[in-house]
Amino acid sequence: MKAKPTLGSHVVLRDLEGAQKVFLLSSGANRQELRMGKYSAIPLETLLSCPYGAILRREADGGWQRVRHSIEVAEETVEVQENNQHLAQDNSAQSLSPSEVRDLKQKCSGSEVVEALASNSATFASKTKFAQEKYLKKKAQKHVQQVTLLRPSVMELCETYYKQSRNKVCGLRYDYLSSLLCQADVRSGARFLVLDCAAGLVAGAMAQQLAGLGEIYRLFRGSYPEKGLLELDLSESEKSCVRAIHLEALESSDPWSSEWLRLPEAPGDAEGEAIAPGRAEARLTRITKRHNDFKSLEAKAVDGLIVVAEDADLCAEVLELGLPRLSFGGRVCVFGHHLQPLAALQGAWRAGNFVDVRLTQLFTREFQALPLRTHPFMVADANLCEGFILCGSKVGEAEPQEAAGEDSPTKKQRRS
Amino acid sequence: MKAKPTLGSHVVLRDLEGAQKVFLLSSGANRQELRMGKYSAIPLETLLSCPYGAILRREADGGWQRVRHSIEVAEETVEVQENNQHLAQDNSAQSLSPSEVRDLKQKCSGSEVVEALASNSATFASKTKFAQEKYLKKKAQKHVQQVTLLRPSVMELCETYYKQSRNKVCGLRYDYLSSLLCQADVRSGARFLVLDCAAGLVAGAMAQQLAGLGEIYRLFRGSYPEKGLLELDLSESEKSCVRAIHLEALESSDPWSSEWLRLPEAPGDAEGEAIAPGRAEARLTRITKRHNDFKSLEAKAVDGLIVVAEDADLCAEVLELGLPRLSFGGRVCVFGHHLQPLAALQGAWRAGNFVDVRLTQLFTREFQALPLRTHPFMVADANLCEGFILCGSKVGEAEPQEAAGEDSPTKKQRRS
Amino acid sequence: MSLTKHPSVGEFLAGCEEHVNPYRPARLALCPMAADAEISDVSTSDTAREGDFVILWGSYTQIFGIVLKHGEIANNRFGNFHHDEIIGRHFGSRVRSRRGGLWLALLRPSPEFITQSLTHRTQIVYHADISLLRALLDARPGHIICEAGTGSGSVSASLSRALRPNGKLYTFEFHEERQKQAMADFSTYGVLDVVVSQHRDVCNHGFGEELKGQVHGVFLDLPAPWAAVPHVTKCLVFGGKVVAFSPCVEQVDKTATELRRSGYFDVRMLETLATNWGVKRQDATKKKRRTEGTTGTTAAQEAEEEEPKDVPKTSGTGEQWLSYQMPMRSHTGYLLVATRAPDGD
Amino acid sequence: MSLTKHPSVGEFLAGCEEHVNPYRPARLALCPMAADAEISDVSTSDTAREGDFVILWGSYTQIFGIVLKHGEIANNRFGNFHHDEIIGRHFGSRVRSRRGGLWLALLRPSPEFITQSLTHRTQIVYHADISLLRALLDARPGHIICEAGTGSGSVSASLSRALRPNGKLYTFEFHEERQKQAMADFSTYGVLDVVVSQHRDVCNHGFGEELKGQVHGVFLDLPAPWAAVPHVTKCLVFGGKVVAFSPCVEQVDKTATELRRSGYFDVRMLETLATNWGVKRQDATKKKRRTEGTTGTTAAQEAEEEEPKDVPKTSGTGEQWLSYQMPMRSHTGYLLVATRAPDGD
Repeated sequence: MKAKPTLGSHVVLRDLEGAQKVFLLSSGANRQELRMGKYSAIPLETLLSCPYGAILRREADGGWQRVRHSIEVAEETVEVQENNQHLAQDNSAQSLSPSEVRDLKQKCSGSEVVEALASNSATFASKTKFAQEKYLKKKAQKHVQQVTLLRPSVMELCETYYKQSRNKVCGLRYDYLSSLLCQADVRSGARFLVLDCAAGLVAGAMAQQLAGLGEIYRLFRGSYPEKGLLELDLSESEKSCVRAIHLEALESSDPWSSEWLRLPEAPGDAEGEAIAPGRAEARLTRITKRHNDFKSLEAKAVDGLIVVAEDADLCAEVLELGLPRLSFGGRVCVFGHHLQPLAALQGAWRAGNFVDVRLTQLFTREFQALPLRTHPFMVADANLCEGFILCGSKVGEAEPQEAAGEDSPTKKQRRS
Repeated sequence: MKAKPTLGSHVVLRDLEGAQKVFLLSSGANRQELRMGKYSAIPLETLLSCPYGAILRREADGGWQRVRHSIEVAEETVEVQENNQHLAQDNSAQSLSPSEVRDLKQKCSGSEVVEALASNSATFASKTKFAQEKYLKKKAQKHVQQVTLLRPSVMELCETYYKQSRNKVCGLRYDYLSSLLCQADVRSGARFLVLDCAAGLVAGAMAQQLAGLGEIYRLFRGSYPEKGLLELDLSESEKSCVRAIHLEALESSDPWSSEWLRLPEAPGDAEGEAIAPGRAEARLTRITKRHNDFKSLEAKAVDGLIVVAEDADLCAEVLELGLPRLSFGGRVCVFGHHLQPLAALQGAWRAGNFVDVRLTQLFTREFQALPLRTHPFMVADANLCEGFILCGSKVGEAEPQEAAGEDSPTKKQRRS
Repeated sequence: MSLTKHPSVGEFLAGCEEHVNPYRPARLALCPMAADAEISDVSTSDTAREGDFVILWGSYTQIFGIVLKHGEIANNRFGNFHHDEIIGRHFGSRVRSRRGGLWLALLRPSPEFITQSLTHRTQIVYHADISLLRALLDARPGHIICEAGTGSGSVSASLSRALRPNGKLYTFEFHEERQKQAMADFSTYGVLDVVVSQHRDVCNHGFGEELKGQVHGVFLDLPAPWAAVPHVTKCLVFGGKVVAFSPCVEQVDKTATELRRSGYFDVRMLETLATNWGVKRQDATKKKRRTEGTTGTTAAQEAEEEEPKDVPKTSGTGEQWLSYQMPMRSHTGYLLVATRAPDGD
Repeated sequence: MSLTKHPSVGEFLAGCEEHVNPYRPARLALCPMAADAEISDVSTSDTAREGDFVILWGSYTQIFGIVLKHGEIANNRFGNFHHDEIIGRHFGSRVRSRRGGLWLALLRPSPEFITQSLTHRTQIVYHADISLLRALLDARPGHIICEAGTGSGSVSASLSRALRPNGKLYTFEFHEERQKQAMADFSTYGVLDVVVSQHRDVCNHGFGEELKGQVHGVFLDLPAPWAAVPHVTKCLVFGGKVVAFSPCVEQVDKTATELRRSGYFDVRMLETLATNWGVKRQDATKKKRRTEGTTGTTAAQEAEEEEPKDVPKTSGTGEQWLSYQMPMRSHTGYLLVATRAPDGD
């Protein structure tokens, strides 16, 4: 576990309002400006000098400086009864004019601006400590530019993507993602088939768990989103487990003649003439890898099948192709947003060749855990339990067989 | 609001384990023994001398005595770290033998037995106050006979029935029942159509809200459960709002010739000969009331339609008959346990003549609110949000009409 | 005030409140129990009349409460709606803006709709909590209930519905501006026959001598409900219930302890959340995959998308519908309920 | 011990634990990082072998973990199952009792199934919490995680799966009997290549000098997690995460305060609950009411009730299924997570 981000790796930055964004730390051609929202850009060198978890704050001179974590929370031993009887608009209590504030912002650091605002507020001193804390936090969000460096872990990336756009990860929240991995018993040394429409984060999280041992056959049609796979900073060994498989090859009665697997024709061909020898070779390497990947998939049943897709059609198609390739005793896990199709699968599986069929929702809430103020966060439009996970274990009898010794694991036959 | 139960009224008794039961306080022929589980029977006079909320405890002499509420809860200012490092089975710590305990129970009151057990426990004194409280509570449940008198309110009856058997009230928990009444805007002066398979508790709760003004047409086929209606101790005026309507009459193309509404034939009839004149008269009165009730229903659309039924068939039938009788602007509320049929209705209503169509679950949890030990109750098989409420407001255009003055409310036409 | 149909002693007194010392001892009169009177206001009339407070429903989040006045126009994102074209219409009608196109549904102002029309106000109490506290308080006609504080009036509107006829809701608000606003709203809603609104800090000044031992239930929505407990005990009948609504666990803890010390029993803490389901039609392209015949259903589907029938088919199955869980409120507050011990305890 | 396939330094040390002073300073050795070794145990083999710990699945509540031994018989409510008839079968097989009739499914011992087979033990941590804490701790191969206390070993089993290969779980239990039981279980599960189990009170004696600054994540399931925080700080790497599981709000409050004081940031409190859905076929009598043709569907239905096809139709729609919410656990505990501030803070 690296303590610091390094050149070529990724980092998640979070601003004071909780917005998160992933950055590639690169000095090369694909250099990305390290800029959160309206903040000024952070110099790459400054960031590279800080460990994960560090806080960088923009100072009055425009530079970014590392600051220490402070104890964030007001504590009061005597409970103060908050009294909003004499509510007044905050603005009337502020003796600094907007133009004075603007001037301050030019000359001072953000935290100095916040201090000035507090000391020029007629009501600040009379507020309870809790209310003062709330006030300072609100003002800091407006005037202070500050980021926290976060490690690009599965959890952090999942939250980042989810916050940016739920669609990016098919609405797959971190708790659902983690539950999927556990339900499918994703483990080092095993073989998995996955449809991952959640930015490649599912396949990436699986690759981390496999740690170079086992296979992940990632199905796709059309797009092959890799954001999650890339931004997790996987090692080469971790990455090597993930193999792309075009659905076309699986569904075809003659996979070897499918577009995706077809070998490039001889260079002398009419169409192939324009292709440079180098490109042709690259193409050959690519197709050869596809051949190997496809052969390796078809050689043996998989231990788990995971499906995360918004498109119900695609989901059904993958199940149709994937379930016959699932080993007996293997797990299948499907994430979706609509109850009826999953309930129908649930019913059919229970009546059919599956046991331990479960359709589950996760109801996960985050709390404000502050002294004397503990309660679940109050959000009007929370997606507390929006998705469903359907999982089960496949049972059934393989072809008749001799009693198998310890060293000759039974070769299972896929049904097709 | 009566302070005490009276002869002829009902009371809910709750024992120390939380079991609840409803009793009719009667000295007459329908006299019911006031006995909770394995407790000895409580004399009627003792019970009648106590206000609701009182506690009765069985004393050593076998008699029942009112005891005061005690402050139930241990409080500790210094948090004690519970330590289960040296767990031991409770029995080994108890120096009283089972036969000694049996003897004690013969001679002493239950609370004396509990005291003896605590003082003869080798570990009791060394327990934390929290643990002592837990110990005493557990022993009291076993050895003390004690009941609390509760008022037969809608809430109390609903919890009582639900605890006894969820089926009794169609799994309608108190929060769902209350939500139904609010969603349907059940109010004094309005007219409602209801299918209540929840022991008559829905109709009873509605009658309490109407307080003698307005009508509740309670549909039925076959059984007409009245437990809830009776045990709420409704006043005559409250009861008078509830009118039974046989579904047969509603669905018939010629209701007046339906079995339920058919007038008794002349006494000279072949079949009628055996009927005593008194019985015939009673029957005539009964049928006449039915006529009036049915006419009154058909005279004007209803303001609300509430359906609580386990049987999806019956539910669908009532909606088919009830929705045309629902006034424009009227509310319909359906409680059910299965999502798919309600979702189908929801879709159809939204696409059709309804607005504000909502399908809701209520996630209601009860907490242990004890100092330093606050958490939701831990139940392995909790029915936290098991049912669904579907509701909506009917919209549409009535027949063309003159501009209506304040004193001539438009007569709405039912569609049939 | 001209909109109110049932002026009462309580209303009269409440109407005076704006002009008197907010912290003088209360001069509330208990309302005499009226003989069973016919209720004939907007809650039971068939048509919307001049002066009525009515609801125009546009969508789940666009719900407007307006008072109908000849010559006036309601403007909202759906267009301009002339009151004159609404007055006289029966409830349930679709009313259209002059520019045509969009329609709003004309509905009766149920407490539910009133709550929903107030969603722009901060910190209102919502349906799940309101319906639950109505049950916990056993709110019903003839009962007397106290509420502190009034807040947006969302709970008051619902309780007033539950207490009518012959019941009374005394509601107290310590923030003066907010009490005035609530008072005006109650007048608009036409609930002043049931609701008495006062500007008062009950934690310091109690519920008033007149209510001593008269109240069947008390609802507390205050930052420090524990501070009101001694005053609650003064006004609550033996065996009556008190319900406190608090967002934080620690507030509940403290109030629970105070209630137990003050001789209350059955102290229970609850949390309720409403989860809402959305539904959408499975689109035709998806359905092609199904092996069962699709032609019949698609036709039925298309028919449903045309001018909807008056009475939707109630016997439909889940076939063509997809349900999904909608975003919800993650927390509103905890409800704490307790019963005052009976006389003699 | 004979069942274990991968004895390791940790296992050796842990095995000694039973005979030494429970509170002596720890002598744990950090495991050397093994080169990428092929994993070939029950988690990846195709068939059940003599000595394997396997799962027999009977129903949602009847899940049995057994160690296969020639000549032995597993007795349960479904009948008597001879190990000799199980050994050599591939996973996913239906194994039948001698008396015939009922079958159990032979499955691999995933951590999930291990947890479910432990439901008779009190206070075990369940799936939703386990999977969440795995994510919060970023448990993955190569990482070192500490757990206190071990309890039923339900969490340990899942963490060991997540850490394999090359990772290590140090798990501590202060109740001696329970630690012995857990130790035996870990041996049975065959996870002693990853798990080191010790009898120790970490609140008083810490996690041991050997782990100082070496641990990537700590999971606390203790009555007073706040008391362990200073010890956590000693062993946790900068930027590492600590997760505490507590049933009561007050425990979380106190731990959160302690963590903030001790220089942890991103202190977050979570609760997760799993809600399960049941499904049943809409019975034929109900379906008669539907206007759509019923004959075709009923035939399809009946077909499905016969010998089930190998691969169920995945394209079915919700038509004939009724979903209902099943009873659920109303509360397990709160998860509190915090990150240790980085070096220099």
